[in-house]
Amino acid sequence: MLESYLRDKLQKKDILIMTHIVLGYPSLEDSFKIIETMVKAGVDLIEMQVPFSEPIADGPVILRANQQALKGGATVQGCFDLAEKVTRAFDIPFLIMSYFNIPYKYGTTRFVSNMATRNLRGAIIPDLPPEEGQEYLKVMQTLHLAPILIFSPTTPIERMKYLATFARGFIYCIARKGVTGETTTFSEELGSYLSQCRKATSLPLALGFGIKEKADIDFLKGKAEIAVIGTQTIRIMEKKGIASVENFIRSLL
Amino acid sequence: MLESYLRDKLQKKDILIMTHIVLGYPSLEDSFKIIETMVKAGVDLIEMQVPFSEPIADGPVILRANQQALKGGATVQGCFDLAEKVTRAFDIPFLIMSYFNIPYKYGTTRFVSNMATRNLRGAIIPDLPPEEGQEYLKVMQTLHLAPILIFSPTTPIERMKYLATFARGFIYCIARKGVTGETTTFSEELGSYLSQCRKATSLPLALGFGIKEKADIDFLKGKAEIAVIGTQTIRIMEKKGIASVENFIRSLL
Amino acid sequence: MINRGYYGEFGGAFIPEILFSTIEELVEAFQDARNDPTFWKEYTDIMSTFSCRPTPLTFAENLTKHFGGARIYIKREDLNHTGAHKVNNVMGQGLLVKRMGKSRVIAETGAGQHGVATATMAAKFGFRCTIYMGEVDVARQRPNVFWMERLGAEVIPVRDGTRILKDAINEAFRDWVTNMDDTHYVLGTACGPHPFPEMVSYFQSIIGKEAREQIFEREGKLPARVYACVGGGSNALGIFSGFFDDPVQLIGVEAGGKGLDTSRHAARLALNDSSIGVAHGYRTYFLQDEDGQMKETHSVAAGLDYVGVSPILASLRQKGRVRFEAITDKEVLEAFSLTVKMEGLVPALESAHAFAQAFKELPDISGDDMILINLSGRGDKDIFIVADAFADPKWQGFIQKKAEDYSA
Amino acid sequence: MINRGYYGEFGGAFIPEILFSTIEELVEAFQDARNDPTFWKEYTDIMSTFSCRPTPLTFAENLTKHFGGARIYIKREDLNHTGAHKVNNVMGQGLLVKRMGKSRVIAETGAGQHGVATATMAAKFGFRCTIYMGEVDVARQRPNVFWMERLGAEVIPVRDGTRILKDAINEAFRDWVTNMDDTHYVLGTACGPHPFPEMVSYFQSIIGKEAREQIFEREGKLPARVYACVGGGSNALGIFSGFFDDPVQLIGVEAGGKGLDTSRHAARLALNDSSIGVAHGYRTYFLQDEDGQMKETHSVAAGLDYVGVSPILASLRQKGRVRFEAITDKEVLEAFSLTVKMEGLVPALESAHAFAQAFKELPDISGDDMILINLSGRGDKDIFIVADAFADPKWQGFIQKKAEDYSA
Ligand SMILES: Cc1ncc(COP(=O)(O)O)c(C=O)c1O
Ligand SMILES: Cc1ncc(COP(=O)(O)O)c(C=O)c1O
Repeated sequence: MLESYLRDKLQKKDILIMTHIVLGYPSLEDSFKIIETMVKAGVDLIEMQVPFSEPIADGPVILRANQQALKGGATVQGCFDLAEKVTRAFDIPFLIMSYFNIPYKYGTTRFVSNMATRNLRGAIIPDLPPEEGQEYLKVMQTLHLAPILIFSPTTPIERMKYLATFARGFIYCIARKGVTGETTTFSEELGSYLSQCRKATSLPLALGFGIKEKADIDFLKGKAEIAVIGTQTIRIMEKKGIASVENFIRSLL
Repeated sequence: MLESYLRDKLQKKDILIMTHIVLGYPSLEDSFKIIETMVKAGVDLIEMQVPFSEPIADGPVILRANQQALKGGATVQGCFDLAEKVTRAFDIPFLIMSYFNIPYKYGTTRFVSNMATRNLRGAIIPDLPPEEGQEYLKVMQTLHLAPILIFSPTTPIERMKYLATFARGFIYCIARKGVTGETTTFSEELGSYLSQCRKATSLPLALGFGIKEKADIDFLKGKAEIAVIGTQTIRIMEKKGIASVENFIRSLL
Repeated sequence: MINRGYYGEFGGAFIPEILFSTIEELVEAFQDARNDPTFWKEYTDIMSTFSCRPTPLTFAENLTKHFGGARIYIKREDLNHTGAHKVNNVMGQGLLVKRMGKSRVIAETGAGQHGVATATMAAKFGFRCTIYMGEVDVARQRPNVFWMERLGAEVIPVRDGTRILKDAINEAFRDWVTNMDDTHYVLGTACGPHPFPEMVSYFQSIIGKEAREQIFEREGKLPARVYACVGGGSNALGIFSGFFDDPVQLIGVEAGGKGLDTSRHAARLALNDSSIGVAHGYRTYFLQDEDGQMKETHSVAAGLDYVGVSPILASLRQKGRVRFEAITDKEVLEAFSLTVKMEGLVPALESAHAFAQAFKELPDISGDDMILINLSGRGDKDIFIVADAFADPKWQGFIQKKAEDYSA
Repeated sequence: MINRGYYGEFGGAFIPEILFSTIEELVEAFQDARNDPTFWKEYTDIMSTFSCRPTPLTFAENLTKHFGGARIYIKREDLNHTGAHKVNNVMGQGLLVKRMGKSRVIAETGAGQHGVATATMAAKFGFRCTIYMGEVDVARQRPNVFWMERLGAEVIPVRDGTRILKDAINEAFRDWVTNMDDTHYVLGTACGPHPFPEMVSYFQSIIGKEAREQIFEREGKLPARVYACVGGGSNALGIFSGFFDDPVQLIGVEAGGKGLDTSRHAARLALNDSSIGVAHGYRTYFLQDEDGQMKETHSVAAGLDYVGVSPILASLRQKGRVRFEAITDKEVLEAFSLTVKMEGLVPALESAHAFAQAFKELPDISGDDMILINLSGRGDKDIFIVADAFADPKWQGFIQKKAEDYSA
């Protein structure tokens, strides 16, 4: 199970690194290469976004990556095929990230089964509150996959506790209001938000949205178990090429 | 008095010719020349239009002549000066034609006195029904000038009779509905309209609007005493120059 | 023509003899209608089903706070079908046309509002329709021309004279003296020969009737002052007429154009630049030279740049019952912007003159009082003018892109 | 979120967790308002003083004669302030914003009508305002953009995705998840997460309430059929809701675009080209591919080319209570021209879809019956599109001349 994998890892490391990638951006082949680079650089887990035409919670960088991937011909089937390839090739956990319409249209149960078959370990679906996701949560549980739920700074503690009852693997805590890719201030406020999250769940906490450099990650040590690197990798890759992703990630560790 | 002059003339001629001219078009000097030409050609009386910016009853040809005259700097004073010159130079009756704002703004009484001083014999003011023109009619009478009133094909016989009580000199019968310069059909209908006019007044009848050629004038003989040539002279002049006006008028006689 | 339609020394019917019977027929039809107890009901019925009468009265809360004095109420003629008070007049005349059994209507138009209203009325009543419009106005009010044509009207650009409203009036008269048998001339404002000033004011009086009732119901008292812009005078007379017998100041606001010290304005009653004359069928104050030739006028608002003005207003000025003021183009645009931003109302540039004058006077009016402004029409039609006044680069880019597409 | 806003299998609230409290606050504010007996009165008061509610019901006498059958009545939402039914929704939401104590509003807009309405409401209530609008729509609806800016709103062209309405919705959500503390998202139609479909329909139900009463008063019976165009579904739900419990056929008319056999349309409920999906916060029929990616849509009417549709309508289709049809661009322009010429009404191209479908069905409807068409907005805003559709050379000349002036 995902949570025990993370706990194991955390025996050896202060904080784990989860990176994010949009499948098919710039192309499915490149996605494989980027993942390879990331694994080599030492990331602990990777969330792979299946591109969607309406990525409501993503900022401009990831939004455009979604669009480019779709323009380039990325399909759900293509993403599954790639997922299968990477889970075979690399020995870290991979998660799917997507908006609900992708599994819904595919057939939620069929989608989740497919994830299981391909050895994916969990999924993040930012527009699916548990109230709407009963079928999804049920199959995820049956197939021992981790539904990663989200806490935000506006989530009341009662709701955090409620969400935690459905969550498996870890909790994805978003660092601030807004969408992906904007600047986050790593301040005391963030610290107290995380300790609030801690009170609501015994699962490991991942913090995402706006992590850019080592200092950010150092700040998080002791406050969260996982640092999520999203937009920044895409920016680096766009500016300096796929190869440079490795150095960037190493610089964070 | 105008009427007796006309009656005299009519002893010798079947029908008299009245021509029309816009003072100041193309220039006051040219106006003098045109009048000279007309007199030489044998016209019996001339109506001289003092240009106005809003010539509501005139068609496009005379309308533009009004505008050009004003653009060329024609003023009421300039028109009076020219009028004085022509009444001195030529021995036929001259009338003023204008819209009411011209005398009104000048001062109706003062305007009429000025006409008298300059030996003008009457005036045609197409937008001044007798109901509105009491002051004007009174001074005209006092100074023995002829207010020329207008009959139209839509004027009921009672109204013709009413108008005739104010008219002096002759009655200006307009040939048809519409404005100056359009085509008139010289038909039986026109004949019966004129005999209707005849029943309403003992004054000589002038017929205007649309007379273009000798045939029109021949048609009018015995039905009206005066044929009014308006737009057609301006057209001829514009096409072939001032000198050609003489030939045109001679062709009508 | 027993009653020749005089208001003091102003008014009358200075018409070519050929129109005598036509005008008499109209006078009669109007009198008959007026005396017919069902007619006003027929009129208000069509105005409340085809247009949205009674038009609302809006309290301008933000402007009131902004100026910190008298409460500002706005009569919403902009909500009328076709976007201005003009429809009140044309629908009334349309009913008369039906009574007279005529089948064609003609009209002059300046801003294009009256043209659109007439074309609309003609479509509704099934009349043929020709609209005369000065070439200058055609150029600056093309959207209105476009809609008139879609409504089935023939729009004839008038290329003579100064090529604006007054020339369109002349041209309409020329059509009328030709086609009066089947044609009615739908004059657009309270000007022209009798019975037009009286008749147009009669139909527009619906504004004042409603406004007086509405404001009294809302506030239990009457406004201290009522403001309306004055082109020909119809919207002003419409709203003022509700308050003639009341202790209410009435203020007519004319176009000050480029400035009152220039000749580029259209202030006939607010200044002494005009004089009494006779044109377009009636006697009133005109902007004319010493010879009686009409002058060129100017206003950023195409509907206000007429050389004459309603004889009824001329008389009301003489009696001291209505005060007249003038507002410059520049002041108008400021008042326009303020009104749009603060109240979410987009006044026609014509109407914005009334707002500008009211804003000027507010400091002198007691905070216990109310004022009423007539919002005679909406400003959508003025987009090309407003965009130019604000030199909006995005608008210009849009137009240039469109032009390129058309050239391709 | 006890009641999650489901209509059959459609609706729900598929929102990022960060909006949970915001949506809850909105649900509560809406429920409170709805249960407050003074609220509906406050709402109708502002609608009858700021806009002109009740909007009239017009009998289309000429069209009725032309088709020679059922009597045609038209509900005149075009006479609303800002020119469409959109104002009903925004003023209602504006009152809720005041209740919630927020100071900023955002909105998406397609045709620009909802953007203008929201900017107007913001000006009236003193809120800051940002409008998201697809770049394609900015280009084709520039006049509306111009007015939004004059009204003080910031208009942000959305350059991502297909650059039309749906992308503007996404962008508005992105703003909202950032600024929800002081910001309310004024969704423009009966779509999106709960409580928007219910709330927007609630405010728009004023159309149907009035229309039912008016037509009954006029004719003593109810219409046989009611027609409304369907973009997101708000005007349709607004008028339909007045007749849900009556034996009245309800017909929603979608955009058939370039033709139903092409992919260039926006018919989600009239055809089988759509399938159920989840996006923009709710579950409904979307025009999407097998992977669930949203397709490009097309309509000559910018307000109808949305990929989704109200979950309430999706459910009403399933229940068989509302029938859906689609009208092509070409058919729309014909119906538009006919309506303008015969009735003097200028429908928005959106609304003209409803007219076109009604005209098609009239031969099948008994002459003893009546039909009711919702004229959701006026067509002035569509001048650039209509002029192009008719390839009007004078309009093109005018634009080219303007462009030259700008280049000089
Ligand atoms: C909106 C509007 N207001 C006012 C006027 C001025 O006319 P009047 O003075 O007759 O009301 C016009 C004329 O076109 C107009 O369009
Ligand atoms: C005039 C008009 N009608 C209809 C619509 C479609 O929206 P809805 O289906 O929500 O009424 C729009 C949208 O912009 C519109 O502007």
